[in-house]
Amino acid sequence: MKAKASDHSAHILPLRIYLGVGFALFILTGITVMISFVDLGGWNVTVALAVASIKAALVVLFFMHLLYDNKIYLTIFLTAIGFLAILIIFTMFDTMERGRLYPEKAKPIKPGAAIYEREDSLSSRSVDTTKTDH
Amino acid sequence: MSESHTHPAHLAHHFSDVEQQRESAKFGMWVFLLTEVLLFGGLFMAYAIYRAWNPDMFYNAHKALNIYMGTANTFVLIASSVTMALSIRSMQLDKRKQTIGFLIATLALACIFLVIKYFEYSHKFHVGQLPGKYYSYTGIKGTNPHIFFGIYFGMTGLHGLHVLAGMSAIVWVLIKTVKKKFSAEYYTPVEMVGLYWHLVDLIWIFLFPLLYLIG
Amino acid sequence: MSEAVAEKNYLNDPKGWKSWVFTLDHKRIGILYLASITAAFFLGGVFAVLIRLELLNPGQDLMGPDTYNQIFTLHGAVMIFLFIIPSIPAALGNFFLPLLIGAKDVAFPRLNLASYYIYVFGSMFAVYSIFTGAVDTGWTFYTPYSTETQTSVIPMTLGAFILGFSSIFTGLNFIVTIHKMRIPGMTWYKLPLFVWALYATAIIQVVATPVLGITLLLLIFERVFSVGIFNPDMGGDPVLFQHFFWFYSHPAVYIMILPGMGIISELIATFSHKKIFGYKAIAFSSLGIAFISFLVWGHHMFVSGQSELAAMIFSFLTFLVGIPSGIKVFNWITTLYKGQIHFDTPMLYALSFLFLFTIGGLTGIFLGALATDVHLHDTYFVVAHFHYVMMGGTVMAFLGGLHYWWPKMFGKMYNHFWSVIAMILVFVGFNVTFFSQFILGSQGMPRRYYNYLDQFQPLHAFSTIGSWILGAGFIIMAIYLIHSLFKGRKASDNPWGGLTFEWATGSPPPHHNFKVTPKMTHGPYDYDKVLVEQTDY
Amino acid sequence: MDDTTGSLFMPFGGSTIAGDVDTVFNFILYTSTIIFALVVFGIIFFSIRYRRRGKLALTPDISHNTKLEIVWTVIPTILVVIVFFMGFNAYLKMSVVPKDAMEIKVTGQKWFWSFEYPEAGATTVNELVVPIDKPVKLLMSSQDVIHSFFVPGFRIKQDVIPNRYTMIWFQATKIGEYDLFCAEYCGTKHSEMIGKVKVVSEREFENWLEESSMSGEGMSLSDFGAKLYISKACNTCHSIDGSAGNGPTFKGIFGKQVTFDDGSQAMVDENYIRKSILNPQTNIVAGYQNIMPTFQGLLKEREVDALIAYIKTLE
Ligand code: HEA
Ligand code: HEA
Ligand code: HEC
Ligand code: CUA
Ligand SMILES: [Cu+2]
Repeated sequence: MKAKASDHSAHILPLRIYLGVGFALFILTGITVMISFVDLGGWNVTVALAVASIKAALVVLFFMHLLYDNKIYLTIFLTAIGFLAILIIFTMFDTMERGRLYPEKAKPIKPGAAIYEREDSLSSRSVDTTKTDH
Repeated sequence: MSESHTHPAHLAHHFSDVEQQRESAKFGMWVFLLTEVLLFGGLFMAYAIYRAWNPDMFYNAHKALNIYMGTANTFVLIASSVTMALSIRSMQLDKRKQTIGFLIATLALACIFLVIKYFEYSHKFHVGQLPGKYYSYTGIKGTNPHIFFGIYFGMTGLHGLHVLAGMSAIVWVLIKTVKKKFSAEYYTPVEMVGLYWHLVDLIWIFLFPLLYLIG
Repeated sequence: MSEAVAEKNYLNDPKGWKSWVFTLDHKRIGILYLASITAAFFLGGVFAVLIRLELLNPGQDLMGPDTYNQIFTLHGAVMIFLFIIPSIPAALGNFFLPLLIGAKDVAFPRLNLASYYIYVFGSMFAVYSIFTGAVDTGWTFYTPYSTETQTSVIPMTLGAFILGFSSIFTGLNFIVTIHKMRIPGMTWYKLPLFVWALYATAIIQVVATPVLGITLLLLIFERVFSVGIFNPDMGGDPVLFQHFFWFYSHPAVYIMILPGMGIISELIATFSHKKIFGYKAIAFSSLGIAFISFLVWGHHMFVSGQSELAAMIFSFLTFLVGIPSGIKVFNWITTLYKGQIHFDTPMLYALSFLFLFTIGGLTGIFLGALATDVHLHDTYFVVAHFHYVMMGGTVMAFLGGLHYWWPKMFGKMYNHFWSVIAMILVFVGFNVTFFSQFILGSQGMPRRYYNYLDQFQPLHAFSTIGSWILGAGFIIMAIYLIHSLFKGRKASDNPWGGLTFEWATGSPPPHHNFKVTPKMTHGPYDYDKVLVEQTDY
Repeated sequence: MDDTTGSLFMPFGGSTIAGDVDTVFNFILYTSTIIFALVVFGIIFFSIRYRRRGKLALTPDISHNTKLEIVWTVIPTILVVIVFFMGFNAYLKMSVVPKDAMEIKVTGQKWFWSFEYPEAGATTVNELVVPIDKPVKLLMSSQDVIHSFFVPGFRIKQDVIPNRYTMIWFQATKIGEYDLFCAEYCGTKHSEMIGKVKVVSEREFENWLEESSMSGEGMSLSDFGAKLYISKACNTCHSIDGSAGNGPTFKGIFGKQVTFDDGSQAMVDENYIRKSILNPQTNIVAGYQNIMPTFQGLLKEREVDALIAYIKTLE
């Protein structure tokens, strides 16, 4: 009875895996911070997200044991990611495409918020923040 | 309550064996983590959309965040994830003392995380980099930087609350461990808290580059 | 077994109010939910009657415009968040899911009780908001109106936020229960279809509800800090809120209907005493509907100013939901073929479900088509559509399930004659109330109107009269059901001759559900192999 | 396509798009009716034919029928694809504005519509006057919350959003008056945010435009003010008979003291009225809410003068 009731026929990972993964996460964090100081044009985002995804995968697969556990848990996790992707992508079908027929529909009429127009806050303001300056 | 004389004490009456109980708990926990991902998902969506609309403002505003503190916190949180994982491993090996040590280490790291966060927040409060109508900082160029800070405080604030919740959960399993409620036979709650803690780490792994590195 | 022992059941064992308040028994929690949602339904129903009364004539009759706006908001919010979302899953599902799969309880009884108290707590916020000036935003909380209005939006959104957790926990519990607690031998294809439906529902509950949670948090955040994500004055985009809101609230309409469809599958099979036609098709169409429901939310926003591309995609995907729904309807009808149909009250509700849901669903097609939705959006056509699916669909299924399982839950029969009368009144009253609204709406009568132009008066009056017939039906129902509780004839264990496990135990079931653990000797719908005599009538 | 006479469901349709919309509507209506009839027939027929007679017996094992199932999957699929394309086509027609369309600016605010004819410089409130057979493009935005511009007779509807432009167009085909509704819930007087669309002949339109852009020349100032009191919708909130509305009555206010919600007081004179019209939010009369819209930019100098003159006459 005792043996069967035991909680973990699931296996125990060796110490070096945990330490190794931790070390890898440290290194990856270091790398991603360093890269962020280099201007890669549009690629900064991609690189940062790619590194973050690798880190996330490490955490999920090893710390959270998904690599070894029943694959149903992995399915649940991927389901979450999948629906999140639907949420963001389908919303962007709207927000990124509003100006397709008529560009005036894409932008706010007044881009700046009302707070920047109140006299009290304007007087204390050294930089004009209501305009994009690039 | 039930006819379960042969069953271990931690087995609830409606389960037929320990394995079923443990798997149910784990299954439930993963479904719960799914809901957490989607809860944060809404904020990620707000981030994605406003960033796509105002890339320059996001770029300018993210420079106001302290990248060193952010990096430090990332290291702290990863380290806490390692100690959390190790505490479970020790439990599996029936080394209760070690588990207690690792849990305390995890708590300590979580405290460090919050202290660093506190310094970041208080600096932002001080210079007026606040969400929405309380925003009064003037040094950032671009359209509506207050939205960036709204999202920043929304995301890190909700994450911070999760850290607090995770810490309470850790304290709870710590007490139970000290009271010898767990053993290599039964440590499901520790494992569940571990999963939760890793998720909190996981979310930070994305928050960090999005907010601090690329803005 | 002696008589005295056989009399013990979950209702009287254990005794005392504490044993109810702290109960972990899924059956008792189901009953607590049942009482609460019934109260919520009557509260929402009283608001509905007030709405209809005000709309009897144009101009002011009963209340001023602000009161009216609060009343329809409360009607919508109470009906949706307090009644229909928890209705079937949390009340009937809680009671019967473990019984149907032969389990002693749900996987997490404590979480189950917690979810009930979270429901109560959330409802208190909602009710509190009524006393602090109510809300007047409509149940949809559209920004920027909801960030500006002076009414108590925050208590109400907090209430809905908390209620969301209740729903998440119920869903989570059910998923794990269905995966892990089935008795040996009950494979996925031997699950009763109600269980499949609850499973699909639970998936939507856990995936969609957290997004509602964050939406409401952001709304509160916006109201308190003016963050600027939704508020145009702060540089935000109010339309974005609608994406957030409908990402939950569209799938939510399938949280409402799928369990109802599950009940219908049970009713049709039992009362035509025939194997359900297309078992797998019905089971998988539930999952199909659940999945597609996440891809269509933009059909509530065709005239909101969203991009034409999004409108096109959302419209196309919307139609796809019609196909699995149709598959279900056709399968149910085919099940009747060569059956031995018996028209007990639950079956009458099931047949009216088929009738009304088909109308409601098909009018959804008008709304899913872009050009027609531009005209019909935010008119009474939409109001009629969603009452046909929610009231004509879900509520009919709920009433069917209630009458089907009533003898099991309480061990008593209700009066057959009055139950048929009430059913007829509800059916007729419902159609009178809401069919007229299709015409009103397509003629151009906008919704959420306190006052209207004279040309709409006859149809509005007609609709109001319908609501009285409806109300009469519900009053009769309340009377004979309460009467049955106290004076009802004792019900047998299996009054309808059903084959699923809940009929294999006592009426009402004992505390641990089954006296002997049931065994899979036949499938849930094997009416071609097993004959159980119907004992009632 | 062209206008339609309407049906049990649809009202009379007086725009070029109405016919397209009604075609889609009727197509869905007829096919749905057929499907619904089949469903009901099936229910009733089986219910009668297979009602339980005599003793309960085993029933046949009919678990599925692949051919049948394919039929009822494929036919609805084909139907919905057709409906999608019909609906989408007509929608595109509504969304793509013809090049030669006349532009009118529409502003929605609590709780009235104002229309601006940029070329002529004319403005109206709650009454949109358009020529027949000419495409009209509406460029719309809101001052406060979301409203929705809805003309059932034209089958058009479009939300009007604060700080954003949305647009819609139509071409009227029949002279007459059409109801205009606000279809997006916007608060207390949502149901009163209604107006008229007047379709007139080309010539009448020209005349009307000229008359309304000349700022009441040839009228006395106070007569002109009386006209503006109606046409600028002051009457939706201010009465002239002393009764209370959303705003204080105009009757006899001139020369009186008013008290503001912060306790301060002022004398109602020309300047005060001018300020109240152009910047109503600076002082809020005690007992009222800050809901009066600003008319800055909506009224010309002479129009403000006319309103002042008119209010003066209301003893
Ligand atoms: C129980 C709730 C429920 C259900 C099940 C549905 C089901 C459907 N709904 Fe409904 N809906 C609501 C509740 C529901 N709805 C609510 C509450 C609102 C308004 C919210 C608000 O604004 O306040 C709304 C609003 C709403 C809109 C937005 C209208 C607007 O505001 O402009 C649309 C648009 O596409 C829509 C479409 C549909 C469709 C296509 C289905 C489909 O799932 C229907 C599928 C069923 C069938 C089609 C019938 C059976 C099929 C056959 C018999 C086969 C033959 C079929 C074909 C050939 C197609 N609904
Ligand atoms: C589960 C959901 C549900 C249910 C069951 C109902 C049930 C009813 N609804 Fe509701 N309704 C909504 C959900 C629902 N509604 C939603 C979401 C909205 C949109 C809100 C918004 O715009 O934000 C809405 C809006 C809505 C409107 C439009 C308001 C407007 O836009 O201005 C109307 C108008 O007729 C209406 C009427 C009714 C009626 C007559 C019933 C009847 O079926 C009610 C029947 C019940 C009873 C009658 C109660 C039981 C009997 C008694 C309490 C005894 C006393 C009665 C008498 C003496 C007669 N509803
Ligand atoms: C939506 C409602 C609304 C409309 C439309 C409106 N007003 Fe007002 N008005 C108010 C309210 C409310 C007040 C009192 C609060 C305040 O002072 O702002 C007010 C105050 C005033 C006052 C000051 C009255 C006093 O007793 O001190 C004047 C003058 C006035 N309005 C003129 C006008 C004119 C002229 C128009 C039309 C061109 C107009 N209003 C349209 C709501 C409205
Ligand atoms: Cu404006 Cu409704
Ligand atoms: Cu929908």
